[in-house]
Amino acid sequence: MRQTKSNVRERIARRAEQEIKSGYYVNLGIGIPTLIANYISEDKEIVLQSENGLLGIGEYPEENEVDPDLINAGKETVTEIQGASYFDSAESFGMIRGGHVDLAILGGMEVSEEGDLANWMIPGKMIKGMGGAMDLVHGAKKITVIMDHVNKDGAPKIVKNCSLPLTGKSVVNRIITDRAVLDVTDNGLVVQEIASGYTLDDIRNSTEPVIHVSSTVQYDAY
Amino acid sequence: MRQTKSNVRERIARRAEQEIKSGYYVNLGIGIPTLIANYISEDKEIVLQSENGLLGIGEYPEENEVDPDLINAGKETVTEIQGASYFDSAESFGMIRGGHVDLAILGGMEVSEEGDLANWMIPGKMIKGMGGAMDLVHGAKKITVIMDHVNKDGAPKIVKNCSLPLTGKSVVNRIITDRAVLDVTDNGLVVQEIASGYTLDDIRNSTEPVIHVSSTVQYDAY
Amino acid sequence: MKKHYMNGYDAVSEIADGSTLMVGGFGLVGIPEQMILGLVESGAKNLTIISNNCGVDDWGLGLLLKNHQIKKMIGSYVGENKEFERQVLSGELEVELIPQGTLAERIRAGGAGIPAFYTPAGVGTKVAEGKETRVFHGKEYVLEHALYADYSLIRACLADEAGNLIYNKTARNFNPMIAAAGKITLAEVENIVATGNLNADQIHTPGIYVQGLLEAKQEKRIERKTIRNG
Amino acid sequence: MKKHYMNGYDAVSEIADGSTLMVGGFGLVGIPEQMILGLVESGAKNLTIISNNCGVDDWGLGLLLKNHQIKKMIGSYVGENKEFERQVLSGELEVELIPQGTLAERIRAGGAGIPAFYTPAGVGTKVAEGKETRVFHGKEYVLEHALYADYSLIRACLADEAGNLIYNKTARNFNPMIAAAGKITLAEVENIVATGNLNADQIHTPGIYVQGLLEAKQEKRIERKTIRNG
Repeated sequence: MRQTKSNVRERIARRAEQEIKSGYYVNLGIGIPTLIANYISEDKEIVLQSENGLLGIGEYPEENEVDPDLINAGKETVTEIQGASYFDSAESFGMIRGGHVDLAILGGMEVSEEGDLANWMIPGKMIKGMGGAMDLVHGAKKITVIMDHVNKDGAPKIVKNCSLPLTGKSVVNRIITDRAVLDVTDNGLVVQEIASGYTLDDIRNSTEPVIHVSSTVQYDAY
Repeated sequence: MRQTKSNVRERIARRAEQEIKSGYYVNLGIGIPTLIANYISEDKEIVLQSENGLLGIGEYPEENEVDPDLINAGKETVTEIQGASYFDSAESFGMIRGGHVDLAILGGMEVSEEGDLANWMIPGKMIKGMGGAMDLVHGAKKITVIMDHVNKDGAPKIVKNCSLPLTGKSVVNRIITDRAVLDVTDNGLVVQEIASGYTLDDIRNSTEPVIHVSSTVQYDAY
Repeated sequence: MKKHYMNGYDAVSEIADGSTLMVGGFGLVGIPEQMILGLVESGAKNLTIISNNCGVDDWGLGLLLKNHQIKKMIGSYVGENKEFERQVLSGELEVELIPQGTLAERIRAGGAGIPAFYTPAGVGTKVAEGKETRVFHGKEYVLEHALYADYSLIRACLADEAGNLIYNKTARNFNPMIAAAGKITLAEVENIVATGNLNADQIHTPGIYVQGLLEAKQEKRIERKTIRNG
Repeated sequence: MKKHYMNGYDAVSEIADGSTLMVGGFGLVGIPEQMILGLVESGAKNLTIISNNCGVDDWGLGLLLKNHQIKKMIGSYVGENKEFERQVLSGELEVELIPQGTLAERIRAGGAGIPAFYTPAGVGTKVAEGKETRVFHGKEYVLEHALYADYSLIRACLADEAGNLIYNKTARNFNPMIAAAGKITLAEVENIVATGNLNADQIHTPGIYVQGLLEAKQEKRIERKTIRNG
């Protein structure tokens, strides 16, 4: 089956949602990670943190609910859930840096076999800034990166060494792509799951570093 | 005129009150400095800071106003003034350390000619702890110490070098005693005022370091 | 939904001998009264206590002291009771005294992922002896390190089921920073309300810092009752 | 009683060329709109601006950019507008990019008398190049320094005459720390009420940090209006 871009995004988002356990406080990065909120199972009790100072992001507002003073870190208008709280940016990053957020799911341009992440700038292109990404990668208890397995030219985005400027060194715990789920371990990259439509060889061929296979690897996993 | 202990305290407190200008945010140390609040002129707009997390200490409560959750740093029940605010201890000392408090008036055991202050422990006696004094001496824009000019044995409390453990080094700006007002300057101690009943020689004889006399020195000043 | 405890003993019964505890409060104001009584009941020993003060002879942390449950006390102003002095002089109790603002900032740093910072308090005194100092903008500062705790015991006025806390007046004091610096934070509160009943702009401690709640009536003993026309 | 200003220009007219300003806000939320317009009017030049973002082409700090009043921008996420890019590439504008949490903490440190602290953000990246790093508990941290400003321009929802401030929702963001880090802090607020009308437990920024107040209606432009059933 040929995957459209939105098919691929949805597949990644649905798989990433499984990382989120009931009771978790989670920070979803700007962009595709934000979409994961749409797939969170209703029987899970999840609190989403927004680094601009909100714990308890709700749905997008109805037209008549829009409050210009209430946005997420992607500057989109949102609502608050019951039990939400607001705080300043120093408190927000204290919360992140201090290890109180259970999971951060971030987008990635490149991830190295040692868990280095590059996701904030491409040399030669206009620098926009790292925002909160460099703090998040050192703060949340678990860092999961979601991204396409290969770039537009078909080249691996999981690499031996990142060529792009780093967001953080040895910070990524898990990588979820449209093709596989891989953990960054002390013994290198370990494939845990392979998405339907792909073989282990497909994953090996589209990943630059050597990959190991978990004894409990699942095929057709998602 | 022979001074009673309470006479002396009142004399010092009334003189210290003159240090407080309208519009000031002031921290009054535990003990005698706290008494200064009783003498603050009603035409001055003053906000008193309490390091346990209150800006805007009011009078002591009436019996029916007592709130056990509302105390000053000396653990006395107090009230709040209109326009008061509460905050946590980190914010409170950020406020102090960050130079936002205009004046702190503290008690002293010894002050050196370089402005070192000792006011928190006497070796051999039980250590109670420094509380907030070591932060206050580095934070408030101006540090005024009030104390008796001599100790119970008649020995100077203004000394060349403190013999007691220090609270802070080179931190005192002004000393107000029952006998005189002295400024700590780069050129040494400068007498600004002499209290009624004392001569310049009295001050010289009861102060260990060399003292200089201000060209605008006032006699019978208070 | 945070875990609810039945009483003070229930809340603290899992705290093992040798644990490091941070305890909120300034004097007797804002202390977790029932959880301290629970610790007396549990008898947990060799505790390291980080708290601004150490209670009085017959209330607050003074009860743990009397019961010989404290091995080391880290605070800024202690010795409000005779037993404290006796245990220090006899070598039963270790004490570490820290300037109050440094104590507050070290606890805040622990909760906020800042391992160390520079502060002016204590420079040139016993407090800075043996510590690294450095000059910034012509003034000398001392390097101080973050404090952490196995358990943080705090007290608030109001909580909701999501663990959000609101404090009353000067009972706030060290509680918000201590809430963030504990691996497990247990909050004793006067009232628990349903989630959604607190204004999100008025929360002092977000629920993310709180693992368990105990609703309990407070005695709120007064150390120094001072009255205007008394 | 804090000083009251008539309008944005009145509030900022004393700000001299070459000043360092901190400006509150995240995106266009919680920015001091009228004081920024006042700066456009005053024409103060060669400004160093410390703010998380730099506005958009036709609003917020983007207006100062367009007017060539900014010499240096210190922020965490900029370049939401074309003019920013053009000025950086042409060398007209200096930029210093800082991780958002480090920016927040450096501003907080400035207001709280902490000259420097260690943080993990940026270790092993361009951000830490040339900076001192140190290992604590087996992890590497980088030394970062406090930020200060000649003027801090912030926005709140409510103020009383004593300068106490209350913010609305995510319009709080950087404003409280910026309030404390400026030599002179000017607050633009939607409403000023008489002293005594705010609950002392609910103040976000105590009046001690605020030197002047401007009551002004806010446009509150929305950058990305996202609607549930849109």
